[in-house]
Amino acid sequence: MPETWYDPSRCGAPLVVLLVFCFFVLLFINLARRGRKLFIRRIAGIAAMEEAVGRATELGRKVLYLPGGGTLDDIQTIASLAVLRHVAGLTARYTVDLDVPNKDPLTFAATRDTVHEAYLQAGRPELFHPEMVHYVTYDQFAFSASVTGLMVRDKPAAIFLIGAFHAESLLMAETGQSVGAIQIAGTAEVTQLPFFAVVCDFTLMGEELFAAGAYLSGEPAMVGSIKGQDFTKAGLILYIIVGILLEIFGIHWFRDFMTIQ
Amino acid sequence: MNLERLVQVDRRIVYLLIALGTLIPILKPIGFAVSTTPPVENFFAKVESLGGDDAVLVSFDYGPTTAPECDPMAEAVLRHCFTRGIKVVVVALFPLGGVTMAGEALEKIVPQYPDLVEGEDYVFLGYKDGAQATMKQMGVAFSGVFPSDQEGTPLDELPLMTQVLNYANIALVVSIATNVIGEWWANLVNAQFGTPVAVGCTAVSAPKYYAFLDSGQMLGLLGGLKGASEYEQLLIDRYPALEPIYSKAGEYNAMKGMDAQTVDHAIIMLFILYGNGVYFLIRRREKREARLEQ
Amino acid sequence: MSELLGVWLGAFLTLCIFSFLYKDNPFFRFAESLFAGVSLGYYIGIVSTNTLVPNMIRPLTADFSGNAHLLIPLLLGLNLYTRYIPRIAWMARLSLAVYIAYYVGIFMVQKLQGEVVPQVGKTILHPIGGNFTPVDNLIMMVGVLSVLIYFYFSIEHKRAVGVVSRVGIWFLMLGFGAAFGYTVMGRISLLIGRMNYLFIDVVQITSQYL
Amino acid sequence: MFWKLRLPLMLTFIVGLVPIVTFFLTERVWGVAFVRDRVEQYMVIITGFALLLGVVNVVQGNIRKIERRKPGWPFAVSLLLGLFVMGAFGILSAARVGPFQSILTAPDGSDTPFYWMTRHLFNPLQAAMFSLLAFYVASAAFRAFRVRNVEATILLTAAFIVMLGRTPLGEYVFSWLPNGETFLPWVTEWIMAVPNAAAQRGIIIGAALGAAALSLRVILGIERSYLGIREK
Repeated sequence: MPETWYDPSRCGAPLVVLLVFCFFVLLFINLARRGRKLFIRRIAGIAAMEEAVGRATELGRKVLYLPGGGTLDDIQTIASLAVLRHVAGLTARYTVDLDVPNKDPLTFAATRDTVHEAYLQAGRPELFHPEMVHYVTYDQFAFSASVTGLMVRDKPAAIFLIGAFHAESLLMAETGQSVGAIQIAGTAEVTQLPFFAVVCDFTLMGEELFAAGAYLSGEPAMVGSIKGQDFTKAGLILYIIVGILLEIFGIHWFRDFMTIQ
Repeated sequence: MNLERLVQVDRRIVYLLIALGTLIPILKPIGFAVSTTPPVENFFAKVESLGGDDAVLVSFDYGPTTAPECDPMAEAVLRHCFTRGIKVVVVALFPLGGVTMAGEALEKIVPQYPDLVEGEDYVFLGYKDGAQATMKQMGVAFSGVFPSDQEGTPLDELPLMTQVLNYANIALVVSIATNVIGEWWANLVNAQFGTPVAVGCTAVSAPKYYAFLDSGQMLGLLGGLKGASEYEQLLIDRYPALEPIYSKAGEYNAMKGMDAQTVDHAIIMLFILYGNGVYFLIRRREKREARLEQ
Repeated sequence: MSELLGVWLGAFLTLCIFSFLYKDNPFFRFAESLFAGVSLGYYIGIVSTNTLVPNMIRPLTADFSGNAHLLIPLLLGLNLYTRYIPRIAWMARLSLAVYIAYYVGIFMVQKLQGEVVPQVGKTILHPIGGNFTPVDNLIMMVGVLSVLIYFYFSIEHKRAVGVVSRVGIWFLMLGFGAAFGYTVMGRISLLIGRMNYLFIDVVQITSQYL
Repeated sequence: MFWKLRLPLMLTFIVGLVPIVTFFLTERVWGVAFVRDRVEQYMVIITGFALLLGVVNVVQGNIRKIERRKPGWPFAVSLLLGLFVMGAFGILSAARVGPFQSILTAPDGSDTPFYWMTRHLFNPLQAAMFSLLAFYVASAAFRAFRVRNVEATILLTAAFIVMLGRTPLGEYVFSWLPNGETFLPWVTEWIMAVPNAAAQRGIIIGAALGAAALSLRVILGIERSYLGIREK
């Protein structure tokens, strides 16, 4: 049995960061709901999404949306669902065909509901058909084989690779490039970002992926949460700078507080 | 001349060159000179300092997916030990095929040393789940984790294992690892039991392992094919009798793999240079045309 | 004999996959569809052997009352299938909600404790010092801070912020380029492995049977 | 409205708070041990059930393809064949029927049918697909690494140095300098350990904050795309 009812190694810096973070996020959500205008700069990859769907309409080819190779317990997959909702809304409005192959079965359940709802909300429920969202297989490379096969046969005009990707990232992105699709990628996997950045037309990197859904929704509460996150980041930047200055004078408090034993 | 056409090389030409650049060096070795680096030299020197009274624990902590990088390391270390008459205890802690890798390596190396007696000169204890817990238990007694060897012979019937009871009787732990298991040997076994640890790992995970090398928790490191080829080179230089094994056709080793790596890297870099050369010409022509229009 | 057959089967399928590099063709399509089917079957085997049987079925059949709490995941799991019954299809959402909420909660604290705190702590260094050159720490700080500012959403990338975020992009590009170059070696090793399989292993195993 | 909207959102809020609160507590507090030992196990079982959702969809989709003789329908046959044979072997192995004693080797060391299929079909296909990356990494590098602007040049230069520094070629290039053989490998390690690590750290801190913000939105019920729930 541990000695205390709380875990001392976790109640230091992690708890403080959590509380500060929650404070800022809740504060700005509140401000936004009360009608305060909050500025968020334009993010290139997000702005390009409509353009990509528009191009698919012109060419009369489909839009392929890959919610990543992660499972539903990966937060990147949840971020991807928020983006999918927007993309499905666009394909409904532009009446262009959408295809969403899935690797994780739980994600499959969620993507189907998400797409269906987006079509309902866009007022085009008749355009939704369940085969748009289908399951392939749970294996990373079998999934890549099927998806790359799909790409060369269907030649989609726009490909979205949004979510958690692993080694398969380049297999898909390079094949997508070879069929001439506009590719918009988004992931927080640091090891795969280089491949997306090199091959795809636009890449939402790390934080941008998580903010994308909120940004696209335009809902005040969502935008407020991005603002709160930004303020926490500003606080951390300040913390680092002060910490470094103190280091120069041989004072290690700031560093030690953020060092987990 | 149409420069744009020159830069749009069919990607299948790139593919073909890469395929040939990989295949030809494996079948017909080129033999680029290999220069050795301190992490590998220290590893080699440690094994070189051991002899017939010492026992080395070789742990197979990788699976088939990284075999091209890891197999040569395991084989070179086993050859080195057997050549010097060092006793070897083989275990596998990697769940996805570690035991297969160990079995195949022994099947390949042991026949090259006809005097070896299983149970006296080497033992193969097999695979055990739960890497960290297993490592700790082996520090108490091997028999606690592995009551018998891979073939089911109880440990007390194996002469070698009556002398090697736990890490106290092990002169060196060698882990050939694909991910975190190699780290645990360093920060758990070396830290808690003081047993010297040397690791061979894939190129992708090498940067992570350098930290353990710096902190002294590992005495040596083989990073990817390059590290493996260095070890092979040191082995051949010290024991020229092994040279025929390494130059034999139809057998894979790290030096051949490294030849393929070097050729493929060169192909990619030449393509990059070529692409940029043509791109530069296009840019120059565009600038000239722009000037003429003014 | 089954080994010989197996190795040749594996070699044939490998070539089917490689044929995709030339162009899409029926051989690749065959391998691809077989792969999709077999892999799904593989996970049926893995999930039932490693998860459902040992974690649920065996405990429940061996000692039902002692393991009755396992009915919770059993019901949540079965509840996923209510989606096929239109009248109560909404119930499936409850299982998804529980599943996602639990992991989202875990993520929130793990990200802050496991990533933000230690990474910030490691960045607070004396500017002079490093393992390679005396300015490593300084470069590290400039890199981390400029990348953080590049991702800052509340300010346009103009003037001073524009300059700093430009430096951030340079760091990102340097990192991406290096990581790309670094990975090449590992990827070529995979191809070496396949070439070995096709041209060395297959030949050796075949010759054992001749 | 309550059943379809409020209830899932309330559940999300309550369940989402559980791991956050228990994270800071020890097993002395009632319920913490239960959460740590059991809930994770429950989640794994739920994913186990979910696989069948996918299987049902694949079977339906492919049978439809065969019935309607859609283009490429023979490949749907090979897919289903692979799925049924391997899936049946898998279920029989879980139940330990006859020769299907395990998903690995039988007690005598020979392959069980499931393992034979794994070794000779599944593994070679996986490895072949994975190794295609060697080709793609080359073609992507050739096409994308151009000196277009400052950013692209930095990208290219870093990649080029690292590629050179990882092979014996890198040692030859500077071998005319004293200790020149180690120069490029040293530069490579430096790029990986300093600027690359700095970039990664920046991305990680930012992404972690972004992920935490998204988590909070989900717990508060602001973000609900994943449930396919219409906004009010």
